[in-house]
Amino acid sequence: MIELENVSYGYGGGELLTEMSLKLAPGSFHFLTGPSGAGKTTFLKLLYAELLPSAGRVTVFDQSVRGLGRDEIAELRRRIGVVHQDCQFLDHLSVAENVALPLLVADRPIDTRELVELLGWVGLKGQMDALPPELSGGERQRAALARAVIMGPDVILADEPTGNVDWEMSQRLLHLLVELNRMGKTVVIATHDMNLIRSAKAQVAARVLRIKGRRLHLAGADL
Amino acid sequence: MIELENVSYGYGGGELLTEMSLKLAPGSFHFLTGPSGAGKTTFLKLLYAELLPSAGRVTVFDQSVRGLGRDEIAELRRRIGVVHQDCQFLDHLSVAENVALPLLVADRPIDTRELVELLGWVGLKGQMDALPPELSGGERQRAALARAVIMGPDVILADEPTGNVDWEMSQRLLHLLVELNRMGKTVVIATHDMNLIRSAKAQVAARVLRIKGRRLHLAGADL
Amino acid sequence: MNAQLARARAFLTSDLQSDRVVPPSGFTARLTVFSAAAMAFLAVFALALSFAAGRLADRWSDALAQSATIRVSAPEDQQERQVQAVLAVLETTPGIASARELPADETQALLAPWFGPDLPIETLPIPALIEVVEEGTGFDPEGLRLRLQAEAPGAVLDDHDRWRRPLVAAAGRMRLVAVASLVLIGAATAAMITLAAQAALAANGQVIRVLRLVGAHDRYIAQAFVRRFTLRAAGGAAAGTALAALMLALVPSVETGSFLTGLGFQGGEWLWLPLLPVLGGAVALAATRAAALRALKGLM
Amino acid sequence: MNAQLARARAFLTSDLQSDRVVPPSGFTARLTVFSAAAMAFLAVFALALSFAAGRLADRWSDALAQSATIRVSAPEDQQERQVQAVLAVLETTPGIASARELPADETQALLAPWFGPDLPIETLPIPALIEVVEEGTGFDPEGLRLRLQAEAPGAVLDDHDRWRRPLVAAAGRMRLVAVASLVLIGAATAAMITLAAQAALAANGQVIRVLRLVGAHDRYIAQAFVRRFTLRAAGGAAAGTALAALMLALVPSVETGSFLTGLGFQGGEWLWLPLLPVLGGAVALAATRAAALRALKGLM
Ligand SMILES: Nc1ncnc2c1ncn2[C@@H]1O[C@H](COP(=O)(O)OP(=O)(O)OP(=O)(O)O)[C@@H](O)[C@H]1O
Ligand SMILES: Nc1ncnc2c1ncn2[C@@H]1O[C@H](COP(=O)(O)OP(=O)(O)OP(=O)(O)O)[C@@H](O)[C@H]1O
Ligand SMILES: [Mg+2]
Ligand SMILES: [Mg+2]
Repeated sequence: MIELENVSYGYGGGELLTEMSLKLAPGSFHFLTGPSGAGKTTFLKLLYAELLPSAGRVTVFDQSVRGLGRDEIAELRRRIGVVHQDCQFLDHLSVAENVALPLLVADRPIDTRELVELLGWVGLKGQMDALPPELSGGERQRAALARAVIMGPDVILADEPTGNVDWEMSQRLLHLLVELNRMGKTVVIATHDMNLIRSAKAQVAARVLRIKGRRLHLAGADL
Repeated sequence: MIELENVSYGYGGGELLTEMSLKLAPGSFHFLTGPSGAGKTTFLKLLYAELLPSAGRVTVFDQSVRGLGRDEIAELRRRIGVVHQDCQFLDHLSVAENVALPLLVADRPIDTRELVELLGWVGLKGQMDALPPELSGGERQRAALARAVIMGPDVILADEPTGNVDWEMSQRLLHLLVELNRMGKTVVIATHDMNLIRSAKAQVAARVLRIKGRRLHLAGADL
Repeated sequence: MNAQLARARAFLTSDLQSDRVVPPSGFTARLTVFSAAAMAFLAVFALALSFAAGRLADRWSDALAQSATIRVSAPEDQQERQVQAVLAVLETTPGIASARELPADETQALLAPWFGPDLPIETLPIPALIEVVEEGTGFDPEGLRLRLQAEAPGAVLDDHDRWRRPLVAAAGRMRLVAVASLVLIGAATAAMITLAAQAALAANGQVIRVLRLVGAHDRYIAQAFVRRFTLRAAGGAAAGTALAALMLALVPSVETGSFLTGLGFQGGEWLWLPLLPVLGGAVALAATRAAALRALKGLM
Repeated sequence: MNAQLARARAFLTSDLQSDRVVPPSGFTARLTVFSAAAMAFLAVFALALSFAAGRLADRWSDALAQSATIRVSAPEDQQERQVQAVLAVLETTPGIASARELPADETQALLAPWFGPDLPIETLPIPALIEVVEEGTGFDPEGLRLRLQAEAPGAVLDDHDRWRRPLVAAAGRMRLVAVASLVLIGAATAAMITLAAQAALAANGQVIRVLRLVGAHDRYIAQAFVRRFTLRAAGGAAAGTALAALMLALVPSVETGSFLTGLGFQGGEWLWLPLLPVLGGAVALAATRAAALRALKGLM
């Protein structure tokens, strides 16, 4: 699905990520942890080609991202659902429209019933017609997650999707992601929340990646 | 310090918070919890007068906020340090300048040594000259916390200040807040992180407030 | 051709869906519309001024140029012969439509301002006056003078050049000023629309980022902005043009006789007006497209 | 007085610290500067045109109005008496600077275009011509005509009104157009600066919010924006004005004789120019202040 070979990246002042190699198999479930500022968000950005590696090779759906044109990258993003850490929306459109935005820009039909069901899953049925600036922090994260999965993407990358929601809601969101994973989607979640990782491990064969000292490690069974 | 008497608030579509009464004594330490969307952020906004109650009375530093002029509200905010959930900065100024911003607008001298020490405490010494958009999610939260405490405020209100940082860092930030509390500052932290609350209770006489069903409850010793 | 037409129609009507992704309004939008309108308004007046100046220059040179006078004063016995000689010369001079000797009563009328109406013209040794009507192209006064000197030494040509030259120069300068301000207004408008488009795109950085991240093609994003801005600029310019045209059409044109001309458009000149919104829209299209693509290039 | 001066100085130099809280640049900034410059540039030309038109109107009416002619044609024995009567009347007519009977040679020069230089003027029964020089205020031609009729029935006043009127009207209209475009340009500039200020403030919503939340006074926030924008608008207008003035000063003014006038400023007219940046700055100050306070009112 997604493959990294000796990938390095730096924003300019020295390398941040060094010689990372990884193969995300279809249907796998990964967590990504590491201290704040370690490069988790940066790592995810490499996976959906918002950043290009300074060295090494990132292959997504069997294509090297370096060789892709801008339109091909856009197409690629329709197959990867991303929950960004700073959930940004179009502030002039309603929550429902924002969640349906990937369908709109891809010119696909919007199934209203499905949209409402999804909004119900993330607990935003009541906020459907609200504007994004009227949402609470956790509601924004949930809307972002809904937007990430509405296209039925092959890969879901979620950056700290439960940082602002309570425990019950985070379990609910995790359950949604686990369900999608069971349907064959590849899932990567960057998080600090060890409890979330533990409770996921009870439901699915999740592996934990850790960024430490600029390198990617596979965390042991101690988690 | 801050007192609420029968305070209610609603954004328009019905009441969100109903008849809340509370007295925050000087030097007290409170946590505020509740499900996502319960109104924690709204509650904090009432405390620093970003919102005025639809009913009831909020008294800050012995003054009813309803009677305050705009300049008096500005003065009041210099005595209350706030970490907003959506940490916003002036994107064209460096992190150090952003952290020192409250001093700048209050026309107070900036003690560079102290500023650097504070940035060291929140682990941002290396990012001093970076611009806010170059920070990671957790780094933003830490910068926001540093900005909230630089004026030496009497009250510190922190909205989910550790949602994006790892466990070690959250302990470090908690320690900073506990230290300030020991110096006599009043602290209120809105958070979902039960572990954080537990570890705080080991260090300080913290009380836990919970918003549930539009009302404010004092959580028992079960936490 | 058909494909182009279809594209143009899609551009205008389009899936209004895709337009919604751009925030509907805001101050930069109003700024664009207003700038386009105000500048179109000014441009209409500059255009009118330049047309009027052109007409004025034509009239002034016409009114004065097309009549020259030749005065023949010779000893009485040679007078008639010299008049005939002059008329003969004039007949073979290119650029002269007709020439005739003024009869006594017309000479009298001409002289009335100086001598009063009762001048006994027959008894005076006054010269004969020959009125020359030029063709549109005019004639060569120096050449004519030389020929007259040879054929009729008593003949003096007065082509009113003295009067004509400064007036024509004045009208020409007025027209120059009008055209220069037209160019200035055009350049300023183009720059303003460009800057307004860039300002709007800069203000909509988040919109562009979000759209790009959810998988929108560059084309789709640029198009949404381009359509908005083109329609705004063209609409604003159309409104400004219409308002100015209305004002010009309604303001009662002071009746000016043949010597002056009204400020306004005549006949085919009106056809220039629809050009203004088209130009405004074209500038907006190019500027927004460039700005959008530049903004997108910064994002992967 | 002293306090105001101190405030003004603080406004200009100020703690540059506080200015830094507003983002330094961006497209709306450039837009403001450019609009101010372009509109000032246009305004300078409109101003120049209006002054030139004014001068033209003055000259044309001067050139023709300040000399009127009175023709006295009476039976030979009464001629001299009537001339004296006319001169006497003129002496007591308000608005007339001087009057004199033209001597024979001057009359001859006047008539030369019609009769050639050899006219034996003494032998002709031509009328006496009296040249009248008006004072600046002019005289009342109808009143004079009536008085002349009574005192010297052979006297006819020709005040060249026929020639003067359309030319003066033309110059007047030109001036009207210039003044109207000046007003239009001023209004458009004010609206553009206002919209640009509002656009910039809308784009800086986050800056205002952050400043307000860290305890900045409204005054402090508004001031930072106001100073920025005022200096930008004034600076832009100054640049545009300077450029236009330079162009007007450098473009070689075609020598035009007494009948026409160059496009440009003369003497005290230059003093109008510094007004443009001041006005631009003032508009920006008022607009930014209003927009900033409005934006702040939405925030607690
Ligand atoms: N655009 C940028 N320019 C320069 N440096 C950047 C930029 N974005 C991130 N960084 C730096 O790179 C480092 C890693 O950032 P990243 O966002 O990947 O961290 P993270 O692991 O996601 O942290 P967090 O858990 O706090 O979100 C940080 O130190 C950050 O300051
Ligand atoms: N400006 C607003 N206009 C309308 N509704 C709003 C506005 N701000 C918040 N709300 C609504 O009020 C409710 C409470 O919001 P608030 O931000 O206080 O929740 P919260 O407890 O902080 O949640 P979270 O833990 O997710 O941050 C939410 O349902 C939200 O949608
Ligand atoms: Mg991150
Ligand atoms: Mg909240």
